Amino acid sequence: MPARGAVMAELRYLRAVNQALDDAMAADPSVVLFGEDVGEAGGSFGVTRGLRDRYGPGRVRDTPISEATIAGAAVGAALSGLKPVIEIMFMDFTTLVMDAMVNQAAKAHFMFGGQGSVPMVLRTPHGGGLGAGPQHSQCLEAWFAHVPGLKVVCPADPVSAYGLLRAAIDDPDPVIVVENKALYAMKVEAPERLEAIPIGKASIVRPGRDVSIVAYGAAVKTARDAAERLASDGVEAEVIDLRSLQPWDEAAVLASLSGTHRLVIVHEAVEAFGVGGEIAARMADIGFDELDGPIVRVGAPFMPVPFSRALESAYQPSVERVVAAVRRTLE
Amino acid sequence: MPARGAVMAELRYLRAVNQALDDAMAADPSVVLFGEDVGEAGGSFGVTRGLRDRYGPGRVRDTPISEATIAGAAVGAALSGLKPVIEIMFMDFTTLVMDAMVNQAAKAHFMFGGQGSVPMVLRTPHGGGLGAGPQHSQCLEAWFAHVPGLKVVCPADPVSAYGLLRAAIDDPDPVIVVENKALYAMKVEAPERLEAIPIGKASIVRPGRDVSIVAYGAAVKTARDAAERLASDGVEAEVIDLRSLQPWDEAAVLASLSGTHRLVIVHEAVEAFGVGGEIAARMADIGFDELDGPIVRVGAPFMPVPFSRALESAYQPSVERVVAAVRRTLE
Amino acid sequence: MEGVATVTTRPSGELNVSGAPDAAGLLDLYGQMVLIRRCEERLGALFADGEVPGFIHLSIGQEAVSVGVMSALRRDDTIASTHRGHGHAIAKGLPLEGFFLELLARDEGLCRGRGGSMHVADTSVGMLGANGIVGAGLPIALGSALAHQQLGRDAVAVAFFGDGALAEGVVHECFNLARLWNLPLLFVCENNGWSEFLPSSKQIAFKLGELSAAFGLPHVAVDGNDVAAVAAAAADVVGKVRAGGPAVLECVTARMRGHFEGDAQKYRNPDEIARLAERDPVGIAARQLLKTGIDEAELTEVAETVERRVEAAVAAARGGRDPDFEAAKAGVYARAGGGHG
Amino acid sequence: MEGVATVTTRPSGELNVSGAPDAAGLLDLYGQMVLIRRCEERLGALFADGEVPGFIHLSIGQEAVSVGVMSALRRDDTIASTHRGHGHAIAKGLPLEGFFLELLARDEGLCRGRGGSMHVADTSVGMLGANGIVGAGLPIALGSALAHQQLGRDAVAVAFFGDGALAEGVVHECFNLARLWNLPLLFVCENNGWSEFLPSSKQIAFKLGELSAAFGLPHVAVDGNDVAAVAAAAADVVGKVRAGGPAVLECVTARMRGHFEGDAQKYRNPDEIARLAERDPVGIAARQLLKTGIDEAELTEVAETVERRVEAAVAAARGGRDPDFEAAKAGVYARAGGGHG
Ligand SMILES: Cc1ncc(C[n+]2csc(CCOP(=O)(O)OP(=O)(O)O)c2C)c(N)n1
Ligand SMILES: Cc1ncc(C[n+]2csc(CCOP(=O)(O)OP(=O)(O)O)c2C)c(N)n1
Ligand SMILES: [Mg+2]
Ligand SMILES: [Mg+2]
Repeated sequence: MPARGAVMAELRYLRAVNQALDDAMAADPSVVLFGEDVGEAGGSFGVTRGLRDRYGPGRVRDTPISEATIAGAAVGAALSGLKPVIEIMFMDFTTLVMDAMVNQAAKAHFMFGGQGSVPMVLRTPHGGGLGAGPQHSQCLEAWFAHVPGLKVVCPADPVSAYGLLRAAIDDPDPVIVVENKALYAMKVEAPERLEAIPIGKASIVRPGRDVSIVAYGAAVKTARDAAERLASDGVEAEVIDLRSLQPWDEAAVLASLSGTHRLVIVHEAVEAFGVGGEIAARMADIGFDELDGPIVRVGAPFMPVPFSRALESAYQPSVERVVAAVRRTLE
Repeated sequence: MPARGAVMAELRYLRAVNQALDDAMAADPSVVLFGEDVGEAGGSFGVTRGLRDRYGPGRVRDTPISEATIAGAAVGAALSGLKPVIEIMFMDFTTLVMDAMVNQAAKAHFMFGGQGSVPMVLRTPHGGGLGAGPQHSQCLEAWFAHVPGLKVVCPADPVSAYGLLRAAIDDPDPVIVVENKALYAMKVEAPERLEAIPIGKASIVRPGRDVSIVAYGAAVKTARDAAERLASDGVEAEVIDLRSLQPWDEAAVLASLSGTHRLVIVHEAVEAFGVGGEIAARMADIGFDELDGPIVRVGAPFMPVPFSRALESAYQPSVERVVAAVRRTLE
Repeated sequence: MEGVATVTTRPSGELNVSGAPDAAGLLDLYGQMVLIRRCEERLGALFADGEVPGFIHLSIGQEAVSVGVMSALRRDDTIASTHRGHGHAIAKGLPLEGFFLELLARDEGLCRGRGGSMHVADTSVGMLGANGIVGAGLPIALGSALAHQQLGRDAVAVAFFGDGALAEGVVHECFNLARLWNLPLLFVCENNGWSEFLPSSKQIAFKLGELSAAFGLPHVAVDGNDVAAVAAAAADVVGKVRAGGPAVLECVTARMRGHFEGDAQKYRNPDEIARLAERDPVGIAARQLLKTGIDEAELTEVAETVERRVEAAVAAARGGRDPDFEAAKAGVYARAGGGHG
Repeated sequence: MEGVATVTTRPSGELNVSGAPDAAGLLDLYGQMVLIRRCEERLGALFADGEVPGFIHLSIGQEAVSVGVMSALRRDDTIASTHRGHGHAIAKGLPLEGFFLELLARDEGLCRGRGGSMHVADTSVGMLGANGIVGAGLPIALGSALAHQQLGRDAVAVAFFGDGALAEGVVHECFNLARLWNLPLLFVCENNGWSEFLPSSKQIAFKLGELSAAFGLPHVAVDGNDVAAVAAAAADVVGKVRAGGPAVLECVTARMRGHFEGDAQKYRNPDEIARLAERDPVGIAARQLLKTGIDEAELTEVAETVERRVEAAVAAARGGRDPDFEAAKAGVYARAGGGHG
């Protein structure tokens, strides 16, 4: 599907999400959006700007502050012929939609024995760096990745933001699209055309032979920066952007590990019981024979996201910590 | 604190939980219970039987079906001088208390800069084996273990059920006590006295030199049975009951691994992104030099808990699967 | 309160409700109630014998609600049900064999043995599932109503729930949103007086009629044990919902069995249990039919037909296969891909 | 509806409410409002200058609610607040320096720089926290009321929330449970007409008075921009709550600023914004005071005193330390132990 935005000189993450919604709505009248302030106001972060004017108040609906019902209604709507895309304003508020997503959306196709499916998308931004504090910064994607029946993607750049969202909307199953508040302003040179990106496929964003760094979301940039820093010391890191967390691209990680024999995993979420745990565990099993050093994870420490800038910057995974992790596994 | 039940000949899991509540309430008037049908009916599984009669309708309260408020009220009560112990009837329904537990209970002590704390306990049974189907069987403890500020324990036997619950009630922080429906009927010979068991300490339930099997909850029995089977083939497995999942006893697991150099992890929860992922990941880092074989996990496959007995018994981790996992890491 | 009506029907036993079905119609409704009753009695026995795994919540005593409401619905209307959903499922037209096959956890079951009693569904007749989570059906029905509205279908959605469910916040969220968006959504409360082991009066501090009024939702209360009354009220209110937006139908009924099978009901006053037979909706409808001139023989024939259908379904269910594990595992997603871990 | 009262006060500008504070009392309330106003104006400026991290929601225009309600509370009464909680915090008696230190993310702050604007708390004065989750304060206040009741204290708990929060199901759950358990809990709705960028009338299909009545909760509505009226109503209703159970106090007020600082309010009618000054609660109280014979000079003195206090607090806050990361990390649990991973 050709992108309207093909003539843009640059592409911002926020605009890419907006474009994906726009293109999906233009292509398929069953795509509808609803959420708090997504309509008249165009979204708290401005992601849905212009869509209500373009597609009308029936297809782009402002809801009251009723997250549980927003998500549950998406399940019912998806079972009844719509493709709802809902916005949960901050990922921290997904605490209020767990029943709808986990007990209903994730299970309907399976527990109804294959009858129907739930083609809904839940978009929500995670991540810190804005001083938003403990209830407006959390990265909770590991919860959803643990739930059979859900799919989870986490775009690290504008092109993925477009492509993964298009794929998510096209998908017959419920997909959580985890955006990142701090990335909304990120811009890249716009590609010729924007296309859907298959769910479940990672992308090697930098080739390298000495160590594999697996990352997703905002941590991809941290990993790339660390790789640059390491390169100046002669260490060539391969950086993999996972893009999808459930399913995740086990084959790509294993292939990279088979070339480098060292593995570092980076994400913004809390390290303990986070997404990196699964990747490490899997590689410590199926990739064990390839490993020449410990698998080192770099994630947030085991504490709530603190408010103060000083605390929050120490809290977030840094280039220094990634470099140190690589050095440790190379020792 | 001496147990009232010191004269019992045998101790059932369910009765041990009841006894722990009873003893805690007798010892401390600020301990209160509330939840759905915990009062007059004595709990859906009978755990709270007799307590309302003993401690009165003020301290043991029946609530309406309002899980979010039950948990949120526990936070407020805990901040105001009570030690509430709430029951969420099935762990699947904790989907409805995530905001209260994650955004409020877990963070209050930290985000208020150390003022006050939230000495509440959330008791809830997880686990399958009863044909209860996809919404009444889930093991969601990995979610809670990922949240800084929460503690999580999961007793595998009556003595732990008593001891961990007493410790949880005594603890100044919010603790999730994950019981197991299928274990409620389990009985052991009653010990001389029942005592609190420290949170964060594992227990070696069977010593061995060839492989470490780390398990928790109902999987401890599976692991023990597998160890017996392996022993008849000359393989001596050390079985570790984690008891606490957050914090978990990293030192004990590492010490065991340093003796056996092989690690298998077993739990009833879904394997992907489950508790075992964290343990494996951690050992693939700090225990890497000790490892002589892949870390193998045995958990539920990536599917909702199915209703049919045939499906559910294939779904649950079995002795055979644990034995096969051990053989694989010994290869 | 603008747009709010409260209708209460006469005490049961008289067939005098305006818009009520005629004798032939009533006989049909009666037959459906007998069918549900017999299915559930049979399930109770199969459960006691260990042939039905898990746990089951029977709707015995509440059949008039399912049958009466569903008599006002079309096939393309959708419903979201509860943990006590057998009656809704059967009345909405689920194939009986597929139903029993499911309850006996067979591969040929409606949900291929993956769901069971609390998850019976048949999307082809608009039955969007029983539900193991109290209150969770309401947003699903609301979303379905939204789809009807948005796609320009003149179908309605119906959310069934119990009186105990009124304590769940999501119910109130749905009342609000249904009103705001003027959705073709009927809320049907089966008020059986109980929420598990406690009278719901100890759990719910308000009257549904007053709550509905506050939300600006028309509220109709009906004797939920009088199928003719339920059918008449449903016909009226469903028509209004189809034309003009959400409403609440409160069916005052009685749970004749325990909360689940195996529940000894020690918490329940024996007098109350003894008096339940008087309110039995099947008996009430039978008496109404006899008064219209239908004779005992016809009722017996209904019972015999039902008996044959149910036994055939049970036999078929017993002959079903166990589901295959690998196939189940492959059926988590409509479109799989990648390694899910 | 038994036990339900609806009180509406006279239009603002007249000091004539029964039980209202006398002139000295009003001057005190006025001083507190000026203090909150000045603190928030100062915070707005500090925020614009990048000295306050994160985002802040000012309660400018709503000070009369905080001050009026808190004038009826004791130190041992507890409150749970919202994202728009500065006024509640200051009126409940938080130390001003600790407050500013927190907003500027200092280690000496009330929450040691871990929480910030949306999490300001001071358990020593019964302020159980602002809250970043809409509606989440209500169950916390309910639990606190439960503790008061169960421990035999005659304290009350107060839950503050906005009109937009009425869409959250948990609010309705709390109404129900407060009524059932007859808790000493006052629900205070700050009805400012907005929920972020939409009028709350587009989100809430009901009137709070009618909803309260359905729950059997006494409901008092008051002009929330008239501090004397709020104080009088609060004194009355808090007394009743302390003696006899839950109630709802609805304060009709106005948000004079954007939803958060930096919000350009393009969605808001310029006329509405222009007219806000007329309803300014500080101005209203000033006019009332002048009528009682208090002269301008006294008001100026109040302003000057406040100015000095606020500037001192700001200066102190600017002098604070950044919190230490390792100390913060060690402060996740009241009792740590084991390796948390
Ligand atoms: C969220 C949730 N909480 C609790 C339960 C356990 N539960 C199942 S049925 C029930 C009582 C429901 O009462 P009501 O809504 O009146 O339905 P009835 O059983 O009377 O048909 C409860 C508490 C549940 N299934 N889901
Ligand atoms: C659960 C949740 N959903 C959404 C938000 C985002 N949010 C913050 S304030 C607000 C509007 C609240 O309106 P109201 O309750 O009237 O309070 P007001 O801002 O007017 O003081 C919203 C939607 C949130 N913080 N928490
Ligand atoms: Mg009921
Ligand atoms: Mg508001």
